[in-house]
Amino acid sequence: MKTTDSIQKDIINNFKTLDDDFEMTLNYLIELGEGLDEFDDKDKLEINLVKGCQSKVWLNYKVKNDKLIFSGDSNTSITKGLLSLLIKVFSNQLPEDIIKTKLFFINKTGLCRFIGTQRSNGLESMENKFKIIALANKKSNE
Amino acid sequence: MKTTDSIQKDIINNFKTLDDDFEMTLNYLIELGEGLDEFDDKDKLEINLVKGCQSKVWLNYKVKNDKLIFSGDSNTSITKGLLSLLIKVFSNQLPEDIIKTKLFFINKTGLCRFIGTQRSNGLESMENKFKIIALANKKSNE
Amino acid sequence: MSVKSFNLVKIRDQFPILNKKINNHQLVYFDNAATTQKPKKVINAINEYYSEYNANIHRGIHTLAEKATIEYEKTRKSVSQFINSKSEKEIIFTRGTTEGINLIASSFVKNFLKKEDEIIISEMEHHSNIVPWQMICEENGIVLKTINVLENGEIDLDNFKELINDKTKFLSIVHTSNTLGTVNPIKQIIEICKKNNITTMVDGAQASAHSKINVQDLNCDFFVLSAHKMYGPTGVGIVYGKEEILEKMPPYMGGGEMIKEVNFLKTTYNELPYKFEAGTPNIGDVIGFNKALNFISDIGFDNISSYEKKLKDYASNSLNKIDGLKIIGNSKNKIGIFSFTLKKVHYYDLGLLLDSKGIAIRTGHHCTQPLMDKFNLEGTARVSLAIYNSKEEIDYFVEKIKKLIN
Amino acid sequence: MSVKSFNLVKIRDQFPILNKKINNHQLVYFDNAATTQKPKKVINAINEYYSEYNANIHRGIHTLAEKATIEYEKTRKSVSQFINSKSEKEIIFTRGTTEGINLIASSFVKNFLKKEDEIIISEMEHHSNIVPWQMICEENGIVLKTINVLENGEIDLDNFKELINDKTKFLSIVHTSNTLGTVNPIKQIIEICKKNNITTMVDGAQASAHSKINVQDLNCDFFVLSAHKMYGPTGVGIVYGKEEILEKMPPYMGGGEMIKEVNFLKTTYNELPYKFEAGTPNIGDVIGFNKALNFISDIGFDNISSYEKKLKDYASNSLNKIDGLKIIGNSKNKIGIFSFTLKKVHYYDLGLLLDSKGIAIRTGHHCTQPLMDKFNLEGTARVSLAIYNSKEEIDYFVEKIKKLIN
Ligand SMILES: Cc1ncc(COP(=O)(O)O)c(C=O)c1O
Ligand SMILES: Cc1ncc(COP(=O)(O)O)c(C=O)c1O
Repeated sequence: MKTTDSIQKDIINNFKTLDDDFEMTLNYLIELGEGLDEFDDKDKLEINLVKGCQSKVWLNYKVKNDKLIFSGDSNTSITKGLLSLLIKVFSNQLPEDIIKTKLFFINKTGLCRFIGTQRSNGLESMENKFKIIALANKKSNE
Repeated sequence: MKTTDSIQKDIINNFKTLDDDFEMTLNYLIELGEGLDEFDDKDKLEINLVKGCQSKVWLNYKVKNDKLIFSGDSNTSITKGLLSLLIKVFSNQLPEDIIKTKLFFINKTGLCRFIGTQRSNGLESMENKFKIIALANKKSNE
Repeated sequence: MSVKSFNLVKIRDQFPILNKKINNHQLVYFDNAATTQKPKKVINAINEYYSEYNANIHRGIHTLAEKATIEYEKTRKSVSQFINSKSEKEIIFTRGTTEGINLIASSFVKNFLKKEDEIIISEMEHHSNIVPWQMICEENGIVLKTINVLENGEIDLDNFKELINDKTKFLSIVHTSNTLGTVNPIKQIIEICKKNNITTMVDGAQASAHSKINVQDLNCDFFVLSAHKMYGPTGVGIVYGKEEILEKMPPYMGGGEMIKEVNFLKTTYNELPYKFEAGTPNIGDVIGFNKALNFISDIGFDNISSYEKKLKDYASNSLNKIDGLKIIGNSKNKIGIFSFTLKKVHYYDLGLLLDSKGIAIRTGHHCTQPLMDKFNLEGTARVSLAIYNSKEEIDYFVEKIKKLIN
Repeated sequence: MSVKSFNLVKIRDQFPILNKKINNHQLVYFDNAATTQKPKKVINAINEYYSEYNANIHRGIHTLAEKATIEYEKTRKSVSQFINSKSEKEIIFTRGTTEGINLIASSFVKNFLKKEDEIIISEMEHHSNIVPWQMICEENGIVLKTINVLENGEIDLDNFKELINDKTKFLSIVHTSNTLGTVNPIKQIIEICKKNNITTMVDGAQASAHSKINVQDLNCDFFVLSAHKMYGPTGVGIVYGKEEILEKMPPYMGGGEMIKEVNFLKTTYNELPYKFEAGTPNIGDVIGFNKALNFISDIGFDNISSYEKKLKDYASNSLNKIDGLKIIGNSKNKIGIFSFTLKKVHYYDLGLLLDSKGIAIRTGHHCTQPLMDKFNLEGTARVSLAIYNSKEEIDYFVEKIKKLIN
């Protein structure tokens, strides 16, 4: 299994081909979002919700061989694309690896543009949600 | 005796020769102030005082053949010059003529510059003082 | 029609930003309700102030201070003429509409209303015309009531009349809604208030650039506006208040400028309007604002109303033809502000996708959350037009939306 | 000395106004305590904002709004670094020092002090640091006390200590006096306050352009300043407050921006610093202010202090040689602000006469009437220096005064 850092590096490389073009980046994000596994509407619960400024994100998970498998959805296509990238980074990783991970791909892909400035920083809330889930599933004796 | 209007016109003509030169105007004003008759320090009473923004003006008067003869002083030389012009216009006039007079020479001599903007409008207070004195000395049966 | 002629090309030429490319497309700026763009003469006036006669005002006697004071006060005079106030003393400079409303809440309502008195606002208010009243009401035991908004986005006048009772002392209402575009029947509302001895405040933030405001004719007690929504700079607003009311109000803030004499035993306050202008004001932008008023007056409200109405009707027709597009706010009397939802596309996606084509619209709740709640929405996309917008821009916008949903 | 070099010609070149002729003479601008002049980069930044990316901030998602928000928030970051605050959340934008003091009076003092508590200020305060306290004290039965100023223009520290008692809860003091030039021993004063559980506010209006401010080192609870006295635009100021104190303070104004959710039943407020920034801020000028901070940082406070000290000493020597000239304020620790009287010439005449030679000084009470009363004066003439002033200008000024009195 790849580390979260190497997955991030892959993402950065993929985005390089977009040449910082705003429109292509958007369309690519939307495609990525469409590639996410179907999210069950009955899991769209308050406890799974992350509220951004203008969009909603639901995040759910299951545990498999001590690793966390995330699934998610959003009511906006672009945020869903962003979410899919976070799921790509964090899914199938051990809780302790998730907690340790520093997200660096956002700043290196021009994606900060879609996360918005300080005010609408839904990304931080999303990242926190992943890490809180990881914390809750960390082996307690560690 | 000249009318207040014709005195004002004389003043305007005198100032024309200064060509709107700031410094010459200032010096001329100061000279004019110096030409005022000595004002008795014991007449520097609260009731004779007009308070401007940064300067003080005292105004006194006597009545002679129904006409008002003004005398005045200021703690600043430039305001004293302005005062001397007002005295020139209003002195030796009948109260009713003073009340009727509209001051137009100020705007036509560039002197507004020395009276200051809205805030420090000491001129209005000075003019009012002259007119209040005139009102108080108007024949009551008129 | 006015004798002045209307020339869109000449108007657009005055706005440097309209030549900008955004994401490789010509900018189409449809976010005018948030803030309008600025004509060159406004930008130049600010530039000139700082390059040629910057100085602190009102107390200085040197030439720069004199010039700056004169120019600053000229704006006050222009505003007074622009909204037809009786006197320049009735014009107070603020940072914007929001500060203006807070000034009135804090200096008028707090001092002249008492416990259990009632204030009326409407469901369509901007947060800036809600929260100050909530704060002052909570602090002083005053009751806040809200007029219903009808399904078509108009104010419910019957409901308004029902709300009035002996305790109603103050009404604050938006002239033109920033979300719905609705132009409220302000004059009628104020007349009803006057009959019931209710003091009135009009939030003119969205109205002042689009129609002639005449405060004496409206007979409102207070009127507030923001320069930045009128082709002027950010950081400047106006409170208009009737002189006799402003006279009896205590100052809002304390500081330089607003005093006559300061003494540790007894401080006396300055006369109007300075009593309400504590501290060094935003001199440069106030001076710039004068040019924005000139810009509007040069075109003339006859021309503005007639052109903007045509543009609004055109946009309305075009939008209504789009499949699955629903306009929120269909008052007969409205300006070119269109909040809408699309069946297939979330407003947030729409905003970003249009941005990639150079089109700037606003998305979200537009600072009117209670109104969104009313219509059971989390937000909308909003197109808001101004004098420099064109039919071609609307066509381009509609074309892009159609592509997106197909 | 700093590694950065100091070049007066290059500095002066950045200020377009310094080339102006005033009444046929080269402008000599000695009214810097009222407001400083602005370097080209500040003027250009404002121009660029309005010409290239003007938009309302924080809620827009289109490119212009994004760019404007980023630039606006960059200024907050720069201010935070400039005064060394722990966090950017501690930086609140206001219109200026005056609004900042009113914010603190209204949001902190009003809510956390109670009847009979005491506030200490000093006799050398600017009206903006007197009147807000008078107003809040009168409204809430709080007692206002004032520290004596000594004959040489220094604060009377013994008197200060005597004023402190169990009821003393708040102190507000000027860092550097706008009339006397005195730099107060702020750190020492705050230390004494901390020992007595007194919350502290520093009026940094005159200090911030002339010496490095380090709020963590000072350990003050609040610090306020104005951009326009720091080579920045008018209409912008800062309140610094310790995060834990700002957190517990209620909002100052209500409106857009400062809310999280608005509801007619319950409105929740936004987090810091937005809780205190209601309504559309002065976006253009906040962005311009960043360049003023850059301007100062590029020169560096080492260079500034050392050059300004030389200039001040030179001016002090020159002035002291003038017959009948008396300087008010002779603290050992002072900056280049000289209030003075002349035996033979009234300050008002002096101001106008110097203006006729192109020299801009300020005359009057400088918004410190209680201080004037203390020294039995109605006003003074005041020369206040900034980084772009020169010895040659001082020579010219002294020459003109000498001519006048002879
Ligand atoms: C109707 C209305 N009222 C008030 C405001 C607040 O104006 P400002 O942010 O300029 O203070 C706005 C601005 O969005 C508005 O549209
Ligand atoms: C010491 C001091 N405090 C406060 C102020 C008020 O600042 P502003 O007018 O920018 O609000 C000034 C400005 O003159 C000042 O010098």
